[in-house]
Amino acid sequence: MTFTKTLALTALTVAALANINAAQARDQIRIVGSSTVYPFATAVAETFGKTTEFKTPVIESTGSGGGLKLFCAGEGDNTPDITNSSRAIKKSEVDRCAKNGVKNITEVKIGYDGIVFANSRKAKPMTITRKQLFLALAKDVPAGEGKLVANPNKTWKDVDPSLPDLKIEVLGPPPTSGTRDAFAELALEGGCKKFDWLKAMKKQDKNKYKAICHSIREDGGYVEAGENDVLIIRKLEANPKAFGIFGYSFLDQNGDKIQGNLIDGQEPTFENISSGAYPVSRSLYFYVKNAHVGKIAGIAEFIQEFTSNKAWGEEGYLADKGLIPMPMAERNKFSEEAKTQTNNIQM
Amino acid sequence: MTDTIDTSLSIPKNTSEIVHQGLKKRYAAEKRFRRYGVVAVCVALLGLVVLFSSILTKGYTAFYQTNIQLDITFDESVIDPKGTRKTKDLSSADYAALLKKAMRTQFPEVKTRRDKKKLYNLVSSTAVFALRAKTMADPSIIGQTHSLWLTASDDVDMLIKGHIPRELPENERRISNKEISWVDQLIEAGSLEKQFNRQFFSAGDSREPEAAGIKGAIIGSFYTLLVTLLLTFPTSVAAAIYLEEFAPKNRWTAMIEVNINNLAAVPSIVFGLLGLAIFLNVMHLPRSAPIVGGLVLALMTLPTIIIASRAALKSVPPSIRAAALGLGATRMQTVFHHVLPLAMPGIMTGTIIGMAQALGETAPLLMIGMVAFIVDVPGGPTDPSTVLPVQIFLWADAPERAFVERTSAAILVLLGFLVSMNALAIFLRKKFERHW
Amino acid sequence: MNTIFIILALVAFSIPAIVSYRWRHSIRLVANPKVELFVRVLLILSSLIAVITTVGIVLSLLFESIRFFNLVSPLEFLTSTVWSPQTALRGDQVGGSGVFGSLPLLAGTMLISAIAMTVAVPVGLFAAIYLAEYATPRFRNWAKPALEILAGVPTVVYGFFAALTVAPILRETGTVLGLDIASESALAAGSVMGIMIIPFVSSLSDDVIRAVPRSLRDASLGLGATQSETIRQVVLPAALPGIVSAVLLAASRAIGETMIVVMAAGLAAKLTANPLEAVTTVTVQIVTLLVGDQEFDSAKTLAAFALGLLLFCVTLTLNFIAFKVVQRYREQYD
Amino acid sequence: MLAQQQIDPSTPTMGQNQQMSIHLENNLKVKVSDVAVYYGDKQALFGIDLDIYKNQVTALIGPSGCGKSTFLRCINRMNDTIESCRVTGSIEIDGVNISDRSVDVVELRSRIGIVFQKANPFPKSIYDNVSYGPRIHGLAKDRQHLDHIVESSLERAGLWKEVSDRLDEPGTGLSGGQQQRLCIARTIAVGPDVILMDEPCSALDPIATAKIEELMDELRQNFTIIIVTHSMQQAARVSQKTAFFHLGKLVECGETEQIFTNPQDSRTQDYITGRIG
Repeated sequence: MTFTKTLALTALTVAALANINAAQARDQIRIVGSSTVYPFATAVAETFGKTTEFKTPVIESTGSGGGLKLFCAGEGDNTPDITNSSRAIKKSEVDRCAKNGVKNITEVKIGYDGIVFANSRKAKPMTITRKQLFLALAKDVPAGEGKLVANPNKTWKDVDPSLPDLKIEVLGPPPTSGTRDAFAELALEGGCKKFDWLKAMKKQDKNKYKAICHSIREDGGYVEAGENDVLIIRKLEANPKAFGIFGYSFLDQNGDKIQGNLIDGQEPTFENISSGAYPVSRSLYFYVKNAHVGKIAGIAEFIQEFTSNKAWGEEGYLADKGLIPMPMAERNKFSEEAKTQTNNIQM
Repeated sequence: MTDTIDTSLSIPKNTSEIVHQGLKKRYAAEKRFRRYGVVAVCVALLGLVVLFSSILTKGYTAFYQTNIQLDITFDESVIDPKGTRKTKDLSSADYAALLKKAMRTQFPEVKTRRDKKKLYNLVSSTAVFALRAKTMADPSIIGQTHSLWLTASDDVDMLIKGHIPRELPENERRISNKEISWVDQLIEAGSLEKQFNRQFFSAGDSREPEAAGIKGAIIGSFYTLLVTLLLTFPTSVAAAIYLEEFAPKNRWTAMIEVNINNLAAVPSIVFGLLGLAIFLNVMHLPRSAPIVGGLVLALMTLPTIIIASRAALKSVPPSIRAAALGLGATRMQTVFHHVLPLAMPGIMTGTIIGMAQALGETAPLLMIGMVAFIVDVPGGPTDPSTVLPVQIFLWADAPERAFVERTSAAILVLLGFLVSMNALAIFLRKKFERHW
Repeated sequence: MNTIFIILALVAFSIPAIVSYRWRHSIRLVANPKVELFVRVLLILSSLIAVITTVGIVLSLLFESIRFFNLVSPLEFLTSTVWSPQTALRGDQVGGSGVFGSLPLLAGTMLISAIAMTVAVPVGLFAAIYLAEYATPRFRNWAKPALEILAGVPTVVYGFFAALTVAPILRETGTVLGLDIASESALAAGSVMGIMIIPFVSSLSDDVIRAVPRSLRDASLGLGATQSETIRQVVLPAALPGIVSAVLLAASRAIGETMIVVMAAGLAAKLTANPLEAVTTVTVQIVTLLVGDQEFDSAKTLAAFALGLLLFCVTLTLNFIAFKVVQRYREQYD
Repeated sequence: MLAQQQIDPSTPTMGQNQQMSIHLENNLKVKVSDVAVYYGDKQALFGIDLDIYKNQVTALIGPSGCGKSTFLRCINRMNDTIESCRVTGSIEIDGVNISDRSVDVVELRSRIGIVFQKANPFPKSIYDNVSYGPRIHGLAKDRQHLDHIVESSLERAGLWKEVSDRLDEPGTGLSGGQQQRLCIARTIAVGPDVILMDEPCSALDPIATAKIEELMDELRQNFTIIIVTHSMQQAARVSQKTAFFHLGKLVECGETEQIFTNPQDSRTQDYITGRIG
């Protein structure tokens, strides 16, 4: 009867619907990770998509920490193939990956990024040292030998009389961000080390040393402005009294609105960062899940595009986006290792 | 009789006088009150006007794009030195070299490396893709010289459109004096023009604002709404029919009703949380896919359409039901043969309005990963894609100045869709409006 | 699988055509009890979907929230005045202490909603009064849909408008007046949100004002009251329950609104009543906690669900009250 | 529009009326000449001429839809509230043409009260219902005075005894007849000269009707009353003058007794004998 037919048809459609979930292999690369690497990765992805027969990779900006978390959740279609990171993968993350069955990861370093301490062009530039930054932004600051107090500094002048009498208001990324990690490591720890007793502590109690040197104040002087660096720039533009912490590429893109301040006497310029003179600069990476190479179409070709000279070279389009290229020799090394997937992270 | 009234209980005797004295004040109050009303309506309408005009003035320029005309020589020695004409070779050829050469020919006086780099940057970095596509489509072009209009870079575009004022000091402007002089030369030669921005409607997202388009987002929105419609329309009409025509009036149906009303007022982001927790984390449906977005939006629009459908069913007079039942039709037949067809226009109107609401929704889709950078136009509801409002959200956050204009233009397109959907709903209502 | 879907879609869309064709051309429309039963069951199931959705929402929120409350005490969540979700994400990372007090978020939400309501309630109410009582039918027919457009504009558009147009204007004005207005001030987000919810107040109020029986107006006018006296002393008190519920619904809309605040409000949780400062809201935090880091095990992401639950409860309560008020109002006039 | 026209101080107000409670047949209160009413393009009333005298009850009768309610509503310009309604001709009250734009409706309505067909107490307490008029017009000097006004109005409307102990209860809680008397009390409280009644008993049972009719007779001492009724018996019982309307025209007007016993027009005859209606 018609009714039975209808029923059968319904059953069929339901079965078909259920089938949708039984996924075929993905034909599109999925990338997650750092918001600092995001502009570079998207630029490569777009070029890759438009100049090859492969689909354009899908990229989500999740922050380095979030990206590595998703990346290390396991292998398979529902996990990303590549994660961008604005810092090297940490031991704990490697362990987590291994625990979830992600045992084979290739690390590719793509270049450098300086972390700038910037403010609005409408305001006066400020010259600052890493030690001053530490004193202004750390959660606890040393008060004499071996003693710590909760950061009492309210204005820059409190930190150092040579600095202006302005409320300390620094907009920076949250702890999920690689930029934040790098800033803590390079700038704060750099300043922290200037205190001899703290430097000495490093050898005795590394964890405590890190806890002191990397903790950022939570009493309002440091404002977590989210992963979105663009937002920080907009806020700085609007509030000339505030300072912001973000990657050099954003300074490069917005040089008409904001200015990078000198840290330890060094100006955040392309040349200074590239040469290593600017103290707060870091390497940028992406990580590839080796097990996905060959399964998901185009990963090898994508890596090749990323590591080609027309992308990450001195004249490449990534340099236009603000990436600071590695020297030729280093580029060749990473490019080769990426191709052969030999730069595996030790599990 | 008069003496039965207690004279100490006075009724106003000189009403007229007192009223007359108070009139001026009362009319002043009346006028004031009325003025508040006028002001309120004006404020609300002003809000509307300011909103629309600010977006319109920011966005209309995006429908035009600055293009540069260049004489490109498709030099065989550059593109296909081996002369194979094979797709593989053509695919990976250095088309940028063609462009650079054309630029150098146009501006022979530019010599230094730095200046040359700046010069090349006048044309969008995506123009290369256009040259590649052209060559791949018709390899016979190799060896010929063609005068082509190529997309200018966003900085040039912004300069031409006046978003980068020429009066700014050079160090505060993203485009140098030298570059401006080249642009002026091009304008003089008639090879720099604002033309209709076809790419905006035919391309997917891009990192380069001048190449970014909304096609991917529109198709993504289309698939998402398709999924929403397929899921929500039958279920909500069925639910409305049950509740309005069949359900006994008891505590259970009352609970369902209260439930539907409450669901209609649940913040949309909560539906996003539901989608994340259940569709992604429990059911493992693909991230960033219209199918998940559609599911979430279907649940969200369900109450809207149920409520509208019930109202439409309710408006069918009982006499129609009585007539059918009187002829011996079953209740089911009565409903499906008579009541439902008559209620259909109302249901359609409600559905369109619900769909319009779903089209503009952003927050729940952020929760299910539809905020990725997706260039390719999705081919179906399981491909990763974004939707128009999320694309707007993404562009609103992009650093490039030119994206402000694109964002506004995308908003205009979105509003265009919404207005036409609502106009359709009004049209349907007007056309099929029945007075019983 | 996309092809399967498209075929399914085509089938689904052709069903009504097939059915109506059959209905028009077949000569027998005899009822089939089996079909009727089947259809009836389908209808009942459909009406249960709304209930299932609600249960799904509650369960998914509750389930994750319980896991969150295993890590963070509910007492802290509800009473602590500090919101600083900086728990370390990895063992070797030194994050902040991670304090999850929802009060500053609620306070921020309330501040922005209050600003929105200060804009929307007077404007919406007076607009409703004007349209219902004073305006000519022609103006009304034109202005009411125009106002309703405001409710149909996607919130992401308002967010863009607030962040790029209103906030800078406010800031500039502040500078001229010598006020320090944050670029993510609660005022910018709140006032734009206020514009958005004007029609929620005005449309519903307009309906209830018009539902006040004409006889009451006649009675008052017949006594010599002016129109505004009639409105203030007779019409509005009679319509009050409806207006109250309109306002409550608008408030619940404001509290649950996400995109405007995500784009125009701040991220720093602050306990302040100063509308010129930047505050953050519950919805902003949900988005920030979830967009970017979707793993399901840290207190941070779980906190988003706890916040979602909180939001759900608050709006549900408001809706429930509004619903009850309207119900009593209906009883009075039906 | 503010009333520019000065109220003639010689205008007899309530108090004076009370003093001269003697019937003066030639004491003309309302003079209606050539009034026509249009609703949009449709004409509802045609050239009405009618004189209404003080301290009398004038009944307007006629079949439904004949325009008697429309006419009644012209007298205190309630028709102003209907968008499409247009009134021509003149209605003079105490010699002043109230259709004149310079006449203020608020002031006019404070002098010409109206009671509607269906009792329409405000959803407020009994006290608030009665005190509403005096309060908006600012008639009471103080709280005590207001209490007095309320009490005496309720007293006059014959409701005081029934409600004196529950003034705080909502007026909507009273029975139909009580509600209508409350509305009358509300109207009296302003202290008008003329009370218009638009089929005040049509929704009431015979006992309540009887009470209101009794009340009207009492009120006649102090007010000029114009009542629209569809009941000829009622008109015969309560009124001194009767006007018969038919199809928007005033057919005949005269002493009630004369109209009912010796109508001049055949249509009146037909109506009172039940042949049309």
